[in-house]
Amino acid sequence: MSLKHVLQPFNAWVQAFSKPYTIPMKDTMRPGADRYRGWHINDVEKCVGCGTCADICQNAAIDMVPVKDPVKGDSGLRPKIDYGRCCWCALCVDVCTTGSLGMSNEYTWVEKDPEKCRYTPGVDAKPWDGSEKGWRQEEGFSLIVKDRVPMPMLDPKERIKTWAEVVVGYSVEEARKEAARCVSCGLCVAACPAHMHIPDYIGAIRDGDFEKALDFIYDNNPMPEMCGKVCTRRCEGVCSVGIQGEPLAIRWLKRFATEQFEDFAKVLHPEVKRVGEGKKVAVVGGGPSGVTVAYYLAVRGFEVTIYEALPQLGGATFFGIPKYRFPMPSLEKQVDLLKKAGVKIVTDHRVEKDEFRRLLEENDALFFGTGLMKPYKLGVPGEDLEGVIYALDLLRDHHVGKKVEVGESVVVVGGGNVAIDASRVSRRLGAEVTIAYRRRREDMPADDEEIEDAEAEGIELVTQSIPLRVEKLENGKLDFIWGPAEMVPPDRPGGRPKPKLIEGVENHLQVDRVIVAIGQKGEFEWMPEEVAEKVVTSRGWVEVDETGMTQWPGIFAGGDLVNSTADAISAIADGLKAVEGIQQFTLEGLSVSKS
Amino acid sequence: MSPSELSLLPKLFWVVVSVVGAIAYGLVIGGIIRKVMARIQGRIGPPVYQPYLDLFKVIFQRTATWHGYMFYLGPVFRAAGAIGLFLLIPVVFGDPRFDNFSFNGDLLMVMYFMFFGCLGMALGAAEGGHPHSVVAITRGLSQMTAYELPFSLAVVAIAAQTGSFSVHQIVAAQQGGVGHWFLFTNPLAAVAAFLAFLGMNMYSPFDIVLAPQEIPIGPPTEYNSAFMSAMMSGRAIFGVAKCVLYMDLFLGGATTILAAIVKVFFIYFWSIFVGAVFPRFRTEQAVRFFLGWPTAAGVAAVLAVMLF
Amino acid sequence: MTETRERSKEVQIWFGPQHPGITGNMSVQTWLDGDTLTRGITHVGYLHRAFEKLMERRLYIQSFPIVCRICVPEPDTNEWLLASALEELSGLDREVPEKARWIRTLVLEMSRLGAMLMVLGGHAGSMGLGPAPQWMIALRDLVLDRFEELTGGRVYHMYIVYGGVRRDLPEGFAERMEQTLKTIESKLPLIDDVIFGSAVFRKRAMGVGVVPREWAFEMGISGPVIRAMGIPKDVRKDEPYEKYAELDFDVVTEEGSDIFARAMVRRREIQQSIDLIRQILARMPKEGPYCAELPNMLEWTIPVGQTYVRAESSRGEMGYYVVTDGSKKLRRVHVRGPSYVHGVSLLERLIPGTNIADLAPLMVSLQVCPPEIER
Amino acid sequence: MEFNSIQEVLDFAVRQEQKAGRFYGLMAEKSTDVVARKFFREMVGEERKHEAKLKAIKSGKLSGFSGQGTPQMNLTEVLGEPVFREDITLQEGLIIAMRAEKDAYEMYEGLKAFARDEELKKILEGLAAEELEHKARMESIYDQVVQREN
Repeated sequence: MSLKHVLQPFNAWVQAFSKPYTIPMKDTMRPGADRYRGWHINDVEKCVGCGTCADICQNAAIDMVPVKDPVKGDSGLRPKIDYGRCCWCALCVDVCTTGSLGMSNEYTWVEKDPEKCRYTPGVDAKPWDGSEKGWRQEEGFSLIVKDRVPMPMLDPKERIKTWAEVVVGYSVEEARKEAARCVSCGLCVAACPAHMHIPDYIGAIRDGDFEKALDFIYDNNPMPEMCGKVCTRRCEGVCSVGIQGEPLAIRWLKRFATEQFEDFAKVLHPEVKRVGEGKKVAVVGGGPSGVTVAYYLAVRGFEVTIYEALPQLGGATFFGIPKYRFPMPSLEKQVDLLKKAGVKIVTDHRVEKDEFRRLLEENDALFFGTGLMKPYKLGVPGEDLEGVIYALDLLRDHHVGKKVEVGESVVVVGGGNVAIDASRVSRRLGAEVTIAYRRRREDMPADDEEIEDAEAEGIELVTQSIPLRVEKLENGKLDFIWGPAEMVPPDRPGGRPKPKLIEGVENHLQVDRVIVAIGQKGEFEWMPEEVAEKVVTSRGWVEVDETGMTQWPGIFAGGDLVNSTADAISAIADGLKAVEGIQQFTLEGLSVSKS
Repeated sequence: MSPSELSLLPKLFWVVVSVVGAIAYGLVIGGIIRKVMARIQGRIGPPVYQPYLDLFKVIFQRTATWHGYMFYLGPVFRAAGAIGLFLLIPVVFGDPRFDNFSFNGDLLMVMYFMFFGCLGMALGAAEGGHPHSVVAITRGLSQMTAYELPFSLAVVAIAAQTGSFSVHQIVAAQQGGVGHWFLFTNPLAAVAAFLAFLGMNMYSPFDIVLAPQEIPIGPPTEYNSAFMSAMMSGRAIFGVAKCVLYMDLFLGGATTILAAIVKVFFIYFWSIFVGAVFPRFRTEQAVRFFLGWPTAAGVAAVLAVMLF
Repeated sequence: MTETRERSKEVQIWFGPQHPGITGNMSVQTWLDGDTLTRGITHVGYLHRAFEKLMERRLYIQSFPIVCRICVPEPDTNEWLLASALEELSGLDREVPEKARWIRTLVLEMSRLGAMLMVLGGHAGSMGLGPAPQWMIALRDLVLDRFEELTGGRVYHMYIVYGGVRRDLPEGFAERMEQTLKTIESKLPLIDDVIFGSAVFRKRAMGVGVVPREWAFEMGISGPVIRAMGIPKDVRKDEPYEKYAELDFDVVTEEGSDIFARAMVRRREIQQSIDLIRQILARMPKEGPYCAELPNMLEWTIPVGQTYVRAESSRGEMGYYVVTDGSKKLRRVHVRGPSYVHGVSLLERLIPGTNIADLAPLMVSLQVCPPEIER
Repeated sequence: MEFNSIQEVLDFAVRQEQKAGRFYGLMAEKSTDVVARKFFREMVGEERKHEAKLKAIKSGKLSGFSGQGTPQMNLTEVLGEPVFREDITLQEGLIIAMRAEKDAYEMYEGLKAFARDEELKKILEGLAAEELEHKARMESIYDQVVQREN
């Protein structure tokens, strides 16, 4: 024990005269670091309630609780965080698809009531709401993959020369890579009219089990290859991955799954339940809704017959959709399965009034989904001139193999998918095409992708143009006269803005054909008076209850006639609804609405 | 003025006052020490009145254990020993109010009382049955026997120098200036006694009784509530009493309360000054320490008095 | 009969789990004869959270907030080990950017610094010394401040993740880090005075808790314990990972193999870490990504495989044995922490003949981290 | 035509609505298209509602007209002038209805010029605005039903 070692420690007393390390109690409100992981904040307006945060939370500290009514693409749920479990790892923030979730740099929170330590950030007001600092998502680090695997497509210059499919389709690697981007939030399921099992089949594709994927797909869609190619894909519109990145290519993945198999019957083994044995159902109209009803009733043991006026089933998807989007073999594949499921198919047969009455007698239930087969007219002077044709007629004639002439230049009036299809078909027939649309580009009901494809193919778009009249010129061409429009706000919030004609200006367009595609309507001439009187509304639609049944007990309806969106997937959804309704009606003899 | 000048009742009154004052001051010293300790450790530390808060907190707590009467008498013995010790030493020399019960030969009694408190504590804590208490007590008694030796030698040296075992007379012998203090007139005895004081006050490196890292707090492990408060106030008054004794023995006593307060504080602070910067000795190291240099100094002091 | 009499002399004492001298949430059951321990048994299980099992029920990304809890004072080694094991098995290691590797090395070294500061304080604290441990904790807090601004958390950083790290260095980080290092360095001489220059500390630490050299490899001892025997064993040198191969440092060794030598190794490694952090910050690339492009973490699968990765933590060699089965979850993780060797096998062998007062300093010097034992 | 009192104007308006109602009723009877028929029937009901409203105003139960400032789309001006046939369609029916409302509006606007009394003028203005709103509604329906994709 040397003296040095006895004395040296006394140096410690030096510290007694320096500033202490600790800070007084009143200073404990030291702010956290700029990216401190403190209490959560959530921008509830930005949040869509996808639940990815709850999925990734390894402590299960996050519950998704309902806080508002779901709107489009929003589950109405918001994360509620239990701070008894939270470990402040901030994975929830990093995985957040919208970037709405963040963490404040708040250290302390004192609360007497332990229940309050479970709160919904952004809904339950807290002092740190709106905190500028704290942990946020940052460029360069993402737990989800934001970029989509690009879909190979034909070059626009090439594709206008041919009727070949524009979209080439994913390879197995590409599809599995794309499928692996899914976060399984399920917002798409809610958005899909048919509520297809999207995360499930995407998961099966990701795992490489394509049979299982097809099984999931066929559970509630008997025309998946059609949907995989031409669906309006509302699912992708709400896809949570698409909020900050590109949405999952849900449609292409479905397409991929269906394209893996030549014959669906070989892989699908729907369990035929004999619940409907002995019950007969007639289906009038072989469109998507009719096919849906027929297929799912058939696999439940019902005896189903489809009556179709055209030579092929498929309805609008057969005669309306051009082959470069939806080739015939794809349709035939699906119809084949229908036949193998035991559905009797009568094509080229238009049901008329008396036969309808007879079918009503002979069958336990009747479903009709005859669609919107007739075009609405332009309603302007000169419409009856030769050369003014209707897009529906053009497409139908083209698909059943009739020769169609469009001349060198055409103007297509309308902005829906029908208008785009007619334009692109005309383009492939060799015409210069102009689309005249009354509203703005962003208001067009057609798919964005379709519009872009059309423009890529050299189709000109003239928006805010109101057709005034059509005149015949001396050189045999038509003079399409239109006036410019200004936009006035819609009547109700969320409605379409209205175009209003600016009077006094007239523009002229010389064309060979004016193709009208402003809208379609149903026709009811084939229907017995007494039935039509009961089921048809004053707007030309058919009203059904939640089981798909019309005012006439035993008659069910679906498809474009019934729903307001007029797309194939909604028709399939109608069909699914009617399947349940018909089963209930025929087996239990009652309907929900009447009970 | 002599002690006999006050009749019994006023005397009792002043005794109570001085005991309460000693406890209060002991607690304040405790608070100051905690604050100083905190500063050397780089902390702000608790407020000076923190020991009061602690004391009142434990007073109002209830106990739910039962370890036998002896166990609960432990703190009482300790407090009694401390108070007994305190009452035998004159706090303010020449003031009948704070003269306490000093009498001829009281120094022997003082030595006894210093031991008494610890023994009582030992008996009580052992009754608790907690092995930590037992270990702590064996350690404490070993250390106590060790530091008793230099302390006793120092006391003997001083008694021999004064020719009396009365604290009163020892104080009286030192009056007349700083130079008359035994601290300076008998430095060897002072060294022995002040080194022994380190062990007596049980701060590092001699805190082997409490030794939180080894035998968590030792005897107080099992004590709680009012017993804890008895221990705390006992410790407060014991600390003050020891310092008063040292003051009387080596620093010439005190003639005013203020002088007593200042001197007591500095004597107490001595153990902190050392304790704050050293780790703890092991038991046998502590024993060996006291039997080394301090004892040698004590023996030297006695020899010096004998010889010169 | 004799044995019974021998036994009756013994007092059984539980050291922990609620004990200020224990190095964490474990306990040692000891038998005391006088002041000397005759034997001891390490008991664990007081904070058993089944980390390894938990991970088998979690996605890969969900496992990563778990591993940091295997060692509270030094979580980053665990994060790095799991990340690097899974990167190796998934092939993601080829995509870890240069900058991420530098930041990871920085974080590992910072965490070593923090842990060393704390444990050196523990050395003195376990012997009842007041000031130095408090200063060390305060200095460690300065390191934690840097961690806070870098990783967003003070203690559980959850920062090193598959493919890189979670965030870039904040603006002006290097300057503030340098400031912190300077503060720590300025305090070190005082700490030397109070700990290594203290007569009592030397008396207590020298020649106490000697681990015989022949046990070194027989028991798989690592870290400061083995380096205090004079054996230069350090994973950072023996099998360099991340950027350690490019850094300039020597393995610290001391002779004596007692508590004092181990404390001295730690003291010198504090200086070593400070130097390393300076080197890293000087060579850190300014630009570039800090994390590879990650796959969708909710669905990430890793092909079948198994690997063992190791790293030098402040306590010694940490290793992770990881098995994947091609699914979204880990098949098996085995955490090889130095604490099992040090806190169970070695400690139980060292206890007989130890003074009860030396048990706490001994445990601290072995640097036992109980969660590592009961993963 | 000249009016002397508000009561007279309102009586006239009621008669106009009744006339319109009879007109739609006739068309509903004669048309063969089920949708058009239903639409005309609906229009009969609409006109009855208008009639009731006017009567309520007349008897003082309602204080005034509503529907000022509905944005106009001016569809009526663009579209052709269909005539009634037995197989009239909903589209043509809507155009006819739009035109009828427009005619009514123009009539009240015209009458306003003759009105000397401020009170009368106000009533006629209200009636005109009401008809204009009906027209806008018809146009809205047309826009939603017929021009769904335009």
